[in-house]
Amino acid sequence: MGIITEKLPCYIEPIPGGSLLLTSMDAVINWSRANSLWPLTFGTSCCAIEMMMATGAPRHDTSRFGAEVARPSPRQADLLVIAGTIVRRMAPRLKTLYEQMGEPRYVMATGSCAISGGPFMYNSYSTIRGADEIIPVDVYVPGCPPRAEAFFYGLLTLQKLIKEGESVRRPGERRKPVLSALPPGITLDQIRAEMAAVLKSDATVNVEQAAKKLEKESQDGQCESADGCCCSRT
Amino acid sequence: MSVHITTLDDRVRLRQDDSSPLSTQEYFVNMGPQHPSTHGVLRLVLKLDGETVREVIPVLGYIHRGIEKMGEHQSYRQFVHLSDRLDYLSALINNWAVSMTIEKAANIELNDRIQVIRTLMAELQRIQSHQLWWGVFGMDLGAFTPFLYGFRDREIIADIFEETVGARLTMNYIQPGGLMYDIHPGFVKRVKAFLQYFKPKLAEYETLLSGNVILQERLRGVGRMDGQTALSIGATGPVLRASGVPLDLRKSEAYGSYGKVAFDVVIGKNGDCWDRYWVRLEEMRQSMKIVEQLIDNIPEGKHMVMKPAVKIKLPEGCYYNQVETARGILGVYIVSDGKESPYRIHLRTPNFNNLWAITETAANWRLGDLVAILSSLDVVVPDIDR
Amino acid sequence: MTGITENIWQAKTVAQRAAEALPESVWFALGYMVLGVVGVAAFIAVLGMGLIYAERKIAGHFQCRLGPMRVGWHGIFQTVADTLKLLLKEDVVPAQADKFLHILAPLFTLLGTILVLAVLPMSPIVHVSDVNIGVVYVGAVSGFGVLGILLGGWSSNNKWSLLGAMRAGAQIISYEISATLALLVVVLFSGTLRLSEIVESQAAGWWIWRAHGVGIVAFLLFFIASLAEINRTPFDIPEGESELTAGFHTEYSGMRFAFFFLAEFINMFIVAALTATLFLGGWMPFHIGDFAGFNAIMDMIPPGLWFTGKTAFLVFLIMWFRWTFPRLRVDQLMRLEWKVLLPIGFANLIAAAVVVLFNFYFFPVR
Amino acid sequence: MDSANLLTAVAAAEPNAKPREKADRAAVQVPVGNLSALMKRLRNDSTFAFDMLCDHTAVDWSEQGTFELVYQLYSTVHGHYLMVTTSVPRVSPIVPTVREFWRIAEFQEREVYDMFGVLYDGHPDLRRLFLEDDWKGFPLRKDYTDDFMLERPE
Repeated sequence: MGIITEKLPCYIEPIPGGSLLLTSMDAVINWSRANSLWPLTFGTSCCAIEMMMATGAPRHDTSRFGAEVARPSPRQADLLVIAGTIVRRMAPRLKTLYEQMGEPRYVMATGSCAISGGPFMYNSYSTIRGADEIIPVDVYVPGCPPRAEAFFYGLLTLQKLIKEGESVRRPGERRKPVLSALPPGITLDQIRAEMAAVLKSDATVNVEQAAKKLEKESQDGQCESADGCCCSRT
Repeated sequence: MSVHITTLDDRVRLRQDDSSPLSTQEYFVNMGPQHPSTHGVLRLVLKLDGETVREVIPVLGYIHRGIEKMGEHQSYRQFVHLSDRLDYLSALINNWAVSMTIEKAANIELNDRIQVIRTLMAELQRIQSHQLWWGVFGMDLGAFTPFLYGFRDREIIADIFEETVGARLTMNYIQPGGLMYDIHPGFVKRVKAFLQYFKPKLAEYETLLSGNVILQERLRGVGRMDGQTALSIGATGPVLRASGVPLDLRKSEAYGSYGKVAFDVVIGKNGDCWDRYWVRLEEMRQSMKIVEQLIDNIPEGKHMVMKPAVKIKLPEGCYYNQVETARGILGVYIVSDGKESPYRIHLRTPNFNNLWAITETAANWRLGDLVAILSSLDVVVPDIDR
Repeated sequence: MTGITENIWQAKTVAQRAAEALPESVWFALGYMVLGVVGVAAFIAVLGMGLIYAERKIAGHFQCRLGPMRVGWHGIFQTVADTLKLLLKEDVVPAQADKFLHILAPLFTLLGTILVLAVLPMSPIVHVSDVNIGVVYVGAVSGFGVLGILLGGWSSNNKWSLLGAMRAGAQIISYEISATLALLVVVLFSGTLRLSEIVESQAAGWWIWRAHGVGIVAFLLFFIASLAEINRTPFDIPEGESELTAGFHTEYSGMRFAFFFLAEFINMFIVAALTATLFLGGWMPFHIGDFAGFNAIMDMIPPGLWFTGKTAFLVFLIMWFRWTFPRLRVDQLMRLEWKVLLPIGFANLIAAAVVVLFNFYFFPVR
Repeated sequence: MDSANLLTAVAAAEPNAKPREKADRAAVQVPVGNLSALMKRLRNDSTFAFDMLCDHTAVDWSEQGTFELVYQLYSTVHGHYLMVTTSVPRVSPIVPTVREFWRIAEFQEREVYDMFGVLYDGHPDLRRLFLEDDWKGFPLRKDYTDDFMLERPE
């Protein structure tokens, strides 16, 4: 019971198949964590509505990914979605919320405000310029507010991150944060087609592959992103 | 002179005056800033006596972003996009309020097409906002399904907006001097399809929630506020109208195209939670009526009467203008010193005033009622804090 | 040895089998006991997961969406992933909490649930222990759960938890009375406290319809009061999410929270199963008096299936309530019990006594 | 009443009230000393019947060294608007509260205190509204500086 915080004894690895055992343990543990991201009901402003559209609305429905069990208590939540602006008065509370969550905990910063302060960056005496000044963030989802599809893209990125992230041997070690921007030039139809294909295929989504494919396509054409925001993925 | 500055700590200090072993003690509880039913980061300090609420002390500022200060450093056009982020559920109407104030100050005449499209958009936004409220209201009372039904129907209006505006939530569509873009060719068809779709759904809303005996028990007579208190607290919109005061700027000022359409101002009788619930549901019907009347007669014309590149400078002076958003009266007060950015810009937001109704209405009700009352006031916290 | 194999398909509980095997070999008796314990444990785990999955799927479809879809075929492994995650999640005990009680509370809640499962007759052959005071036992043991809730709320040192726990305490103790009154009606009808005999007494027809209106009223009373006892919507005020954040389990995380969660769902099953046993004949097929032909056709469906079917229907009904109704307020809840259900319960009990006295059933027992 | 009539009526009721120029609706300017009396009249007199205080805010005229306090009044009975302004010196900004006439003034005045540091005489619960109780300075004053705030690069 409880999270694995200690390194597993090194004598497991020397025994034949020991590392295989550990690797498959990793896979199972990470699989369960990735597929059961219970979000905290927490939203500060506009992005919360789009987040609710993504999690709550029947059209998008995060319950397909097992992430609809929104917990009002931070103790029971795994995923803190920072949806909206964080201001100086809220900052200590956000930190408390994060600290109240039990490990493993993941943080998604959705929207410009949570990433950089967004439209409230300049001349504001109270807006924190990015939630990562307060707590560590795993995935950034840009947009003002990000569409429900972008939120999903972020969720899938996080799932992928978790699946290949922590290992039993090195607990607590995470991959560096990623920006989960939709590739430039992507259209709604493409996303829908990808979602449909993915729904058909299987339970695991190779987000990176899909993104690379789209990137390749978009390199052939022109980069038509309106805000010139080019995405980077690790 | 008796100016005494207090702090929150002073307010929440308990007096231990009774020493009888049988006396009960009142206690303070923090509701929020992270609480599922405060709709964001509102914090209410509750003085409770068992389950009974004795006093509500709202503590604000958890999403105070200093929009008014920022406005002093931005041009008038730039400020429109900040107004989206106040009450993001009536973003278009907020845009309209700011634009209208600027237009009136700068004497910009608009053509009918712009006015009609603005009115249409505002009414669609109002329906969308009430849909969300209805869902969240159900959830606050413990019924989860309305939440999803509300969102399901909200998506369809979001689609209509997206087609024309390009955004789903923060629109920045109504600009000083017109509209950002002309409407999408499929707009009229889409809106008609939506009206067709939504009418039976509204009946479904009624069957799912309104007729439920538990809901009636929870709402009738709860959180009653008479018209005089509502006026004194400065409540507007459905909250005021539920208390029986027929103040609707769409009727009394008849801005936009509201003068040309027939619709009723919905008022309640008792000013309790049920009336606030019912007024909002009925308002959705009225909004649909307005949309129905306008959708077939959108006049021809340009969607922008001034070039978007022109920098706006207002003549020196102060300008105040109000618009009826989904939650009440949004007033924009601009003081101009003749420069490109306002000298002072102040927003009289509907939720700020509506929120304080909780201090008047929630006392001596139960904790569960407090949630119902708060939800029936339909506050959007960033709009309070600005 | 041979006796045991002969007896295997006879209608006997696990406890009886163990008692019978004891003279032959102590190991057989122990084997049966272990079988019973493992059976119940496995049953709880599988049932809990299944119910949670069902709840999420049913909720999804009520709300025009799909529910879990991505983990396994139609999300069938969703709860497996959730369980595994909860097992491995950090287990937080707040610094100011009463640590011992905090840890004890979820165990108590789950214990009360498991103990009831032992006496439920699920079919003539699947029955762990047939206690001769089964009804009293159920009433006594199911009150155990509230102890866990009260302890959990108290020991968390959180005002919201405490409020939730106090609400739960008041609610469960009040509604216990109505539930018991309704239960007594069935005891009067069948003249026994043994659950298996209550089932057998319904061979001529289920109590819900055989005793004219009395049975239906008792059924409704029992169902409503039980719903309140297990804190399901519209009586979910102890954990009323929008009022008390998460109620009594606000400060629980990881596995201990999972225990509360699991207990809630198993309780739902127990209520459904108990209601089915008492009023809908348990595993007893649908019989109409002495219409032998009709009864014979009904007997072709195995009793286990009857039990499962009835229970599943009631579970579905409970879920349906959950996703349709708003929540009652705390004082309305108390009013409903003390001013509405309790008088009806007493009146119904007297009516039941009259029915029994004059043998005033459809197809009276000869 | 239309705005011209309204202004005459206000001038008759309160001789010290001067029309405020450069305003887009009926507006009067009163000295601080007369504010309370005028407001009482406006609230209770049935010819005015201003039952709603729509808005109350302040403007920092730092060059003149004054705060201009702005009250937007609306009457649901007559349907007319009036803007009442008064000026207080920046060094000692003390004004009487109008809370007794409109309940909402309590909170609007708290906001103005929070943002400008205007002190309200007789206010029952004068404390910061949006900012923490220990915040230094009043952010909407024109001379407010803060280490935290970023200026937009040109």
